[in-house]
Amino acid sequence: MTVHLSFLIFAPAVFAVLGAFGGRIGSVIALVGTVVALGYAVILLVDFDYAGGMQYVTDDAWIPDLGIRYSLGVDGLNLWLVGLTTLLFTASALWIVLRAPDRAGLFSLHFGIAETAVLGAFLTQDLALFVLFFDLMLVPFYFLLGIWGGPERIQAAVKMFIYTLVGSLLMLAGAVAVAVLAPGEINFSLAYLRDNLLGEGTQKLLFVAFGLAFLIKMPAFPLHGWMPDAYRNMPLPVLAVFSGVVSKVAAYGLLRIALPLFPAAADDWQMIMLILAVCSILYGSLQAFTQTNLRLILGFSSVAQLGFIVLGIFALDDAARGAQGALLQAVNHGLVVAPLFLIIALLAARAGGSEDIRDMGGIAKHAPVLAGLFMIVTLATLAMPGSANFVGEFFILLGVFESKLVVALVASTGVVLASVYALRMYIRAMHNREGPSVTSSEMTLRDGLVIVPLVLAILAFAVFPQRALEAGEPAVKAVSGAVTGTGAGR
Amino acid sequence: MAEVIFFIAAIGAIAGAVGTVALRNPFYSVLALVCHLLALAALFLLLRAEFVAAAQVVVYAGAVMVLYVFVVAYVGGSGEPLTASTGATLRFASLIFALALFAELTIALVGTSLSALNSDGAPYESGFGSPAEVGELFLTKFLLAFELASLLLLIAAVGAVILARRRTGLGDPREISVADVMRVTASDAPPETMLEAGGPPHR
Amino acid sequence: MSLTWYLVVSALIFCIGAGGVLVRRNPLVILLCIELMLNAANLALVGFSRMHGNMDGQIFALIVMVIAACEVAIGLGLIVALYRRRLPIDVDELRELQG
Amino acid sequence: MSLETYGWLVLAFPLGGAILISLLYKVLPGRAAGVLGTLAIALSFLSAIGAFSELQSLGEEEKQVVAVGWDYAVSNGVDAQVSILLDPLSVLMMLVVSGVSMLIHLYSVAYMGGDRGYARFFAYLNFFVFSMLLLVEAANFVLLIVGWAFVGAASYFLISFWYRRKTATDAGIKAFVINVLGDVGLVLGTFFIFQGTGTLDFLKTFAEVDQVFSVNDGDLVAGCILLLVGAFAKSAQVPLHTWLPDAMEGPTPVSALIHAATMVTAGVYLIARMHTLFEQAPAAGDVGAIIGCLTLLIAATIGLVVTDLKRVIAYSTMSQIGYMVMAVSSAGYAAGMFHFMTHAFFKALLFMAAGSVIAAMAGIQNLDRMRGFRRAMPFTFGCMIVGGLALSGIPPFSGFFSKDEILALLFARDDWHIVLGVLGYVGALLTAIYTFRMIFRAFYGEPCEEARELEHGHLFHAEHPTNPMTGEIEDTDVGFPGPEHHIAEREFPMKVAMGALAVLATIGGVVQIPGVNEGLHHFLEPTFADSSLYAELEPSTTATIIGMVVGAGLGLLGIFIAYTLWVKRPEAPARIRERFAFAHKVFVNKWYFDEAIDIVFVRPTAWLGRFFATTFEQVVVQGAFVGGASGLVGLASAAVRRVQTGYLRYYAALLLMGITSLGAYFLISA
Repeated sequence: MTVHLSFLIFAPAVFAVLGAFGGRIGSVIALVGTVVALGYAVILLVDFDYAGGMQYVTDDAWIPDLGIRYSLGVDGLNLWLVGLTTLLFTASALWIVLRAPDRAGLFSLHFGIAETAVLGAFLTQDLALFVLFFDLMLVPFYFLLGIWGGPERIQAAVKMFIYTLVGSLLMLAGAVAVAVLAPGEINFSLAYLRDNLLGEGTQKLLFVAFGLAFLIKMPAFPLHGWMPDAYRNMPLPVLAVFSGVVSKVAAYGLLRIALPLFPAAADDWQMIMLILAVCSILYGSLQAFTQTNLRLILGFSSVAQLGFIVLGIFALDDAARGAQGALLQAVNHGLVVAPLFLIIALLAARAGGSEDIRDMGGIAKHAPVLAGLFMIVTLATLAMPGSANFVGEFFILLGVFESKLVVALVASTGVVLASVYALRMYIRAMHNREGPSVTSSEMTLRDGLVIVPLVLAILAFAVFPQRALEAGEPAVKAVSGAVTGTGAGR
Repeated sequence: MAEVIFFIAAIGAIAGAVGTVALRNPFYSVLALVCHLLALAALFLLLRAEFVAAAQVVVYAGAVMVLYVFVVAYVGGSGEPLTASTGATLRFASLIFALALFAELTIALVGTSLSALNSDGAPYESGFGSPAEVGELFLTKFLLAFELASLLLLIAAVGAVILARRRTGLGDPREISVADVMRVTASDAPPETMLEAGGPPHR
Repeated sequence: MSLTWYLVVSALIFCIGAGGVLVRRNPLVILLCIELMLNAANLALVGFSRMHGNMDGQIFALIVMVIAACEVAIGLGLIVALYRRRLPIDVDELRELQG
Repeated sequence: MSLETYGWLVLAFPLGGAILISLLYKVLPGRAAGVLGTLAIALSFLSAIGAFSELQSLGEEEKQVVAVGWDYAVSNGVDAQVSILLDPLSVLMMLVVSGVSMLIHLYSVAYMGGDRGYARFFAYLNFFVFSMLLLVEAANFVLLIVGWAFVGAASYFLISFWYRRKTATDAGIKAFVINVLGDVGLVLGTFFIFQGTGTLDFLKTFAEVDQVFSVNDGDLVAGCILLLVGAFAKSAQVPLHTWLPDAMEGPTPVSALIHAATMVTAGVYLIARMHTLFEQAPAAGDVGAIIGCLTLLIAATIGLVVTDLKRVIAYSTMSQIGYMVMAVSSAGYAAGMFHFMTHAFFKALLFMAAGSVIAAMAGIQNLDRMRGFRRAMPFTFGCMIVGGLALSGIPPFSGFFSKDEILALLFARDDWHIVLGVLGYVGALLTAIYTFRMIFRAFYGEPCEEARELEHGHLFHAEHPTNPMTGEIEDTDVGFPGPEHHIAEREFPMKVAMGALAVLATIGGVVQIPGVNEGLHHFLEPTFADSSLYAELEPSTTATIIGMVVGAGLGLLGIFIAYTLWVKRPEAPARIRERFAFAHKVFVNKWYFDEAIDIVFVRPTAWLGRFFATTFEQVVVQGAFVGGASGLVGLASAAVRRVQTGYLRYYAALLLMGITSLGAYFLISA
């Protein structure tokens, strides 16, 4: 059976365009688009041959003169990320339907395009196409932030746009350089580039271009400067998918592009990337328990979590456990952070509109269900053993432990710090005496429709992460093996 | 004979062109351009482009230039003020670059492999450049271009009328600048902040 | 009579026109200079047509004339509109696009 | 049913109970949630008995059964399955855990009645029992860590149960963070061992250890010490013990169940379970033994001066766990597990009795306020005495046998462990003193106001319920102990639970009486079959008898001292306090552990966080990086903007220049 992946990619955008003309029910139409994509992704997850490699391949000529092909495919690297993307976008789209923003049709249009861009970036197997989708991602989020954002939306949007665009341009230049410099005809196909590597000196330079682009997008310390403003101002349902998925594209990019195309460089840069990752973990964690704005706590915790992911990717241990954990953790973090951002919306609604934990407290009083769901998600965030996040971190740390012992020991303090900031956030919001303007009330069915399924997904994943690991194993072994193979040969 | 006519016509064309650019009064400039166009028509004739030459005289030198004359008369053909806001540097640079371009083109024409041009052209065929030939081409090979051209003329005519029409209903013709246009869209600006998209939570 | 001569004349007229566009500030005269440049191109086109014995060039020249006519119509319309709005008839005064 | 089925059922009932109660919290009437929760644990206990009988029917060699549920994370050479290990050790733990939990649930049905969070309490409690059972049944490191963290989370939930109290939430986060520290230690320790053996499964690991690692191999010792970090954090051994006294913020049944009987002994279980590793890395075992000994002394000294009723018992718990850790780290596995079992009985009993007293005091826990409850609460007093005697190691109570077994084994090691043994006896004396100090102060003397009121048949109620730690007036709406109090004398379920435990605390020693009955030792033998020390480490009969006599004598001496100081000559303690002012100050301030941790870890971290947030973020991240990027873009755009003059002719000129230059380029290149 071949599923034409273009349908999966473009369904959200097509429905969103329809929705833009749909007036009042525009967001509902857009929701249908995301549901279609979700259904498709579920079929993919079930139908995927867990033993096989690249599947459901679409490979058409697009711009033959430049060696750019319209090439899509699913393998162990992107399978679960696609599932995550469609799930989070569906949840957020539902949230938008239930709490329609002004000009919902237009909002949904951008939202649908964003999903298309993200899915495209995940599924493409052509470097030029990846760059295209990667940059396309920025556009809808720019408008969503700039039009529907908080008080400082314009400044935040411009900052985000410029900063991430700098990275994107570096990547664009890098991509062109890779395709041109690779032996043979100009060709952007990832498979081709994997087999026709560049010389080591060139690899090192181009790796920097790609690495910077991905680290900015994640964001990783110290390139996260755009994050606080953007996170403070982005509408929460958008932020849920932005933090949940977009940062994963960057992590995925490292696995899909940076490592396989520049194995020698990755081996060279390993230690630097590991140090950056550890700095991200420590810095993000420390910031997260200093900040008082819930969005920023989560934002910096994301910096720390993505630090773990980078750590895993560059563990480069023989059994590829680090990369395996990173891949799993990418899915986990997305699954966890999205409901958290939605919960922030609920908390703010109960704390007189403030998103500052100093104004909160005691919200659990009349809201046991909300408190329970929030607790589950919080515990998953701090990677408590028993959650899939723990499995991810276990693999990551194990991988690093085997390749660079000291790094693993330092990084593991991040686990302790995570428990501090996550619980601090929970307690300051939900427990103790009530803040001055807090009115505790239970979450409504409308909120539950979105959050409960996400929490159930977290729980299901916690009990049975095996499926995702199975899919990832051959893929990450190929990726990580390419690098460690080079390292051993030199 | 042809050479003589060529030189006379060419000098006329160049003189007309210089006059167009150099004369202070726009009215004279228009007249110089008419001169130039007529001389050019003569060159076209030498090149056996009878229909083009005829069109040049009738449409260009006739109709279009009359339009110019009318507009100049309407607007008032005053010379431009001497205090140019863009200084002499630009003027000087423009001339230098125009000359440089001419030099380049001449070198290209005379001194390079374009010398293949240096011939008297294809052998003369009867009917070359005649209205019959032109008409046939327009209705067969270039039908699409022909129709599009007509459409373009129509649009231009409508556009010109709209641009130049007298605004009724507005007592005083108001100054409108681009900034005003921008301001119109600005009133349609996005809504204020939405902390959680969808405004207040309990709605 | 070698075609080169025609082309040289064409080039000269083109450059005069181009220089005129840059030097003059009255939009009317600038339009006239653009006419000059278009005519220079026409001359070259007709010359090439003659050289190859192919009528296509002349057709091209005719189409250029049409375009020129359209451009004149719009351009003059703009100038009239400017005049009606009491705006200065000077391209240097119209600089809303300044960065 | 087979052993495996019983093993799974033991887990399933508490989990099912927790889920059921949480889903039905709104519709369960009155005490239904409590009954439901107790029932679930009772069923679990029955399943544990079933597992026990099934295990007994197996041959000696087959008493280690692994049941695999499903693959959890089997990938890239990691073999983490959901699998349970059923052997004598885990079955013993299952029996004690589910049995004691059942009784404490029963106690809570009445004790927590009237609390607004009644259903929540039992959901948490059931979840805790599930986690604890998962911990003891785990057959591989990952599942062990999962259970380990789950009990930590359950402990956090229950410490912060009255979450309207800031003291409770602070204590909760402290406990949780220290426990996470332990989890991390456990994880890293696992890594060290996994790196050598390549498997996470316990039995496979144990089988391979002596081939992979040499004795005192650096990696193995590091791994074992990291495992010990996990054990110390969970079992409140110095220096990771500071959370346990604070954990007394939780409701008293929680203190009885989690912070006395079960969870805090997980560290002991861990060391016993990993005995193969520790015997291959004796250096790590020595660390464990020394830390255990240190803890037992430090905790005992603090216990002498603390005035909070529950905290006295908490420090006593720490001290007793010190004995256990010392025992299992010195290869006295059966002795350690024996003491774990008897301790579970008598310490749970003590906490329950304390809970009853606290209820009678309307929530006040301060010993200075209590006096003379002897006549008002005879049943509670009896239970307290039984528990106290068992704790002090007075024959024939259970604690006597288990404590002396440990000390006898230390002497049997016949090396420097003897020092530990001697210190153990010192600890025993202190134990008796602080235990009976507590009892005498609460139950003897002139009855206080509350006690007198109770004697007249009326239970004291404060006008405003207050937080016993801060005196802050409670919010009675939710998350508060509730306006009602329940004492053992008036509540049948509490009486049953305490009575059963009192009986167990009295006769629990019969399973292992030196020279008479080696039941526990034999029962555990299959688990420790691969231990080189387990079988041969056998104290001689004379040594045992001497030890028992000394132990009993010290216990009685301690009680006598306590009687002298707090009953006969109540003015004496003040004099002693003045005499030893420095020591008293150190003890009252708990040896300054909290302050040291605060200065060494908490403050620098917080300072660093603030520095990052206020300075680093602004200067480097926003200034250098964002400023750099946007500055670059700004400069470039400024340059381009200068070209954008708005003069049409200027643009045209640029166009012309461009064309000319392009023409020039082509001309030159041609």
